[in-house]
Amino acid sequence: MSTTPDTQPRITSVAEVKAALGDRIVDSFHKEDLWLRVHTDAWKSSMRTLRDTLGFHYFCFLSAIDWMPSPYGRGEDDPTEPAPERDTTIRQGYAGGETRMQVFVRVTNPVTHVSVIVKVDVPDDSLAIESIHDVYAGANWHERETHEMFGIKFDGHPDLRNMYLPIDFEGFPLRKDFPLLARMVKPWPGIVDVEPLPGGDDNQGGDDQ
Amino acid sequence: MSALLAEVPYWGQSLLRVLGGIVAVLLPAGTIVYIFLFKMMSFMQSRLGPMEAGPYGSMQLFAEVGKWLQKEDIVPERADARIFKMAPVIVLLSTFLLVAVVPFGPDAWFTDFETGIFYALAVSSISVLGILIAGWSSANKYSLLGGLRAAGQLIAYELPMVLAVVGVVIQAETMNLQKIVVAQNSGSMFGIDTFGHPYVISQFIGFVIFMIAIQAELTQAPFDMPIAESELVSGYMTEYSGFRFLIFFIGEFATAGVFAMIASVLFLGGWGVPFSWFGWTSIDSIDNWMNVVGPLIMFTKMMLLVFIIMWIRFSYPRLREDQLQRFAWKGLIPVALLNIAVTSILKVVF
Amino acid sequence: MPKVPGLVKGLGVTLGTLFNTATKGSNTVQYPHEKETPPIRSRGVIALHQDNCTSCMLCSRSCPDWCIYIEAHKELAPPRREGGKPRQVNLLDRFDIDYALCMYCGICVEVCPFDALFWSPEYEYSEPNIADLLHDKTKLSEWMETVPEAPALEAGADKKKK
Amino acid sequence: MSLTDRVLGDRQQLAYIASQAADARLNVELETEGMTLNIGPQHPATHGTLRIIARLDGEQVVWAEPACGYMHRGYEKLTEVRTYPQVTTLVNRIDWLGSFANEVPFILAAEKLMEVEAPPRAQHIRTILFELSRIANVSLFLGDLGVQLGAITPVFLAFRDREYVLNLIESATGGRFHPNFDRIGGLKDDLPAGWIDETRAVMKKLRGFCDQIEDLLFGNEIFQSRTRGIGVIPREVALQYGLSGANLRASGVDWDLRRDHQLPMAWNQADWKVWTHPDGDSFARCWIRLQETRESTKIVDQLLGSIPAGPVMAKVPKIIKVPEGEAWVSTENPLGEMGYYIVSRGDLGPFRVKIRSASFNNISITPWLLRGVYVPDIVTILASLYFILGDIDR
Repeated sequence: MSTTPDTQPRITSVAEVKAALGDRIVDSFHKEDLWLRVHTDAWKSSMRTLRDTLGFHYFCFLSAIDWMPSPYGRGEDDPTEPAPERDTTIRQGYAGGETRMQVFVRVTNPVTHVSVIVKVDVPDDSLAIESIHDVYAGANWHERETHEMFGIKFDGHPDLRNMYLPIDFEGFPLRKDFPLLARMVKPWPGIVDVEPLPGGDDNQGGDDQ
Repeated sequence: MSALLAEVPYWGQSLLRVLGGIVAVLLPAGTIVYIFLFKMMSFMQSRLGPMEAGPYGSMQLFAEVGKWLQKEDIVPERADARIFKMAPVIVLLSTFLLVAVVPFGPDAWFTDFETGIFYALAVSSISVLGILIAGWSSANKYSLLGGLRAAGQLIAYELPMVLAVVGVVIQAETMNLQKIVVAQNSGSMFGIDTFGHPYVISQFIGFVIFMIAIQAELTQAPFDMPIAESELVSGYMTEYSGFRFLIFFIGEFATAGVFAMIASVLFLGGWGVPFSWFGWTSIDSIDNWMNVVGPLIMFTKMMLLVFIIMWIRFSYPRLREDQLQRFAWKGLIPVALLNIAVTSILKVVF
Repeated sequence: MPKVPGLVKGLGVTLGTLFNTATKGSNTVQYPHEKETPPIRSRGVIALHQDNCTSCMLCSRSCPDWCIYIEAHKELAPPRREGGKPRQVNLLDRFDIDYALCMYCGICVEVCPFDALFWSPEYEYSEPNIADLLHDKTKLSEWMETVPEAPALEAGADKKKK
Repeated sequence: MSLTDRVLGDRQQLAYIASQAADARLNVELETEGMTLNIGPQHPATHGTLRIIARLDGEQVVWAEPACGYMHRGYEKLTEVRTYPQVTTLVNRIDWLGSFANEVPFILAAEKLMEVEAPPRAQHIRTILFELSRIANVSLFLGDLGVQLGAITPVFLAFRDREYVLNLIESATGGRFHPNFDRIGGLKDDLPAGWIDETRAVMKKLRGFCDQIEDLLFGNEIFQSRTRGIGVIPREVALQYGLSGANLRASGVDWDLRRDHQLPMAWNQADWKVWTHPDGDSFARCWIRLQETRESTKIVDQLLGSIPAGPVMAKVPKIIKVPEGEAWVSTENPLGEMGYYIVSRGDLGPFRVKIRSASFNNISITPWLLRGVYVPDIVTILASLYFILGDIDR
């Protein structure tokens, strides 16, 4: 049996992480995992502290969230009807937030297996934050991907070329207001398509199933 | 063959020789492809191989040839068209030139060069030219890399091959392939002449070096980095299609056959059986039926050697370019030189 | 025992396989001549039991690929009990599955509340023309013949499950 | 960094500088220039459509840059328009060789948000199927490795024995490659009768296969000379790039999420070993995978004997709405750490899913790793890093 319980260090380290980052943390949330939100200005320095002081050497991923709900829903609207009103108020998740876009990253301490998810607000006007590719080398590609998918700029990143999409692609596919064409080109076959009885008799008769 | 064909006019002799040469090249090539490439490889990989064309897929090769002949002969736009088209022919040509000196029986031979083995080693390097031309003229980076690798490799392995042969030549005291065969079959080991004296025993190191060098000359795994389908996508052959690819393909296996023949002549006693079995004393006293049985014996020995070549090919991964060169220059060549030295000393002593 | 060089061992493996194939036969199946039977649960093709379908659209809605097309009209059917009111039933006009789009997830079969859709392990229905992969209700009903019984479950399984 | 790491790092640095200098010198003297070699998108070594742009000086790589995206399917966007049950069938196709393993972390993350847990029997069967898909995936790697290095036979042996595993997966789930068998709260169905005995027999065959591959490939001196010391990734670099799975363990990091995470799965009920290797080279990576395949067969064997009786489905509503919240679950997939970050808004479908696939991180190290190596080593390194294109591009 080679199981090492890891619940223990997870809990003890929360205080440690918070202490090390100090007032760079705006908000935090703890439920099995630890979510932190740091100041945009302190983004890179917090990551550096996490790596150097707290030993979070393992870079798991970096990505972003667009907190604005999609105006298109799941693309299941009847094209003949007017589009339904959808609530598009921005509501952030764990550890709060102030902007529509948030970048989040997950790093792990490979010795204690403690992980944190660090979120940072991306200013709505500039849509740019510092690049952390020189803190975590693996962030290089993740930032490229995030740039391509969300249009978030990473200052100091050496090479923000597109990874997936053609060079001349317009738009940022993972933003919620980017329509998913596959769901636009044809109507949803699930729209009820049962012709009523010629007489318009709508009572359900003996249909006892 | 000269004795058999004494009454045939010269043009007839030449025609028969050409036909014989084609048979001697294509028949082993076809057999090797079917038995080893189609069937043995499949069986080693726990599958059956081609089964549809003919009984047990025996006509598969004809189907393949038909397919290749139908295909378009594509020449890349930026290729050097004339020499691009020439390259496969040069490769196959060297095989045909090579088979010319191989003896198949006491009288069944095409030409009887006094310096047969010297000639064979010389013409075998013509194929390098063909491969280099193919790699260069394809105007493809993979082909170029493949061609250059092939050139480096073939030249590097020519040397150990030559040096391995030198040992045989010293022992047989001749460069004539026919006489080498006779010397092996009429010789004796430690006074026992039941087995003749195949040089595979006294020249075992030479034999191993020769087989390794053949493996490399044929660019078979583990020496197949000029072709290297998983990195160079068939190297110098990448741009070839249709019947030009077919020629390369035939050339590959025909050369395997011919090299195996030469190896069996040099080390396994060629077409012969130990002369003591039938009480023959010299090449002139051999019965005429050996001209029919001899080629069959030769063919069997060739198949045995090709089996080893192919077995290794299907089992081993490939070496890297620099490892291969290091192996040739630092491993094979010193050993071959040492082998020559020891052989010549022993030759003088005994 | 001295260590056998890896090069020799490798040759042994290939030669061993050669003999195994020659004596015990190969692991390949000569497909058009002999066929393997796919497992019972194999998701080959979806069969439609038309009588059970009430065109409730559940399958069509839960299809991630939007590849099920259903059209129906309402009709009056004779009452189930003597003297009852005539029933109003949905009659299928169209039930198409586009196998060019389908990704064989089986969600439609699972959500169907009336047991109208079944998996059949049949797999030989490739078409030279992609449009022919749109199977209509007649074709889907024909697959019903090939639907096998559900397999027995392994020991310890909860018997209550259907 | 330890001493050896620094030496190897220097070796690469020197090779890089040397190649740069050679390039410059040649440019001046012979007016030649280096060559840019496009490896891929269609190339046998990339098993998929990865393109590597390599700048060569002779046969030495001056720099190399992978260009991916030829298989980008936009799964993160697609999940946003799908319901939770529909997502599982989608994520099957991320790493298509070990597809069942892709479903598990997603389902676990959704279960975490819903605060349900699969019954023990379902957990056991999940773990068994998870390990079977690991075997199916890695056994193909072991064969494919041979092809990349020029040995043609191993891949056929791998296909032969993987077939048994795929048959098992198919007879249990109905899908060979895309099982879609995992459900929030358990499994779609129980195992068919006779499956356990069949699995035991297959596991025995698989162990035989591992021995065969070890004899045919790993013990081969040529193979060793091709892989040892090639593409060395020091521990620190591996962590920084977020390498995971066998690639990370080959660099000496004792890290296996099956052991280190407390997940509602049955791994901790079996006795098995996490293999690590100190070398960090291509051979280490391949060797770790071979050992892991053996460990997996052991895990399966042990778990087969201890499947508890009971239902395979917890009580979950018929229409699944996942409560609002965020959850991250990752598991040790055949390729490495695969995780899903699910943001839910209490809807039928997820609000945002971040798919952290192992290959994306694993391949992001290549620009660093390929500097100064030779062309044949590109193939070795790519093969030993083991990526699946669907897993890079998602």
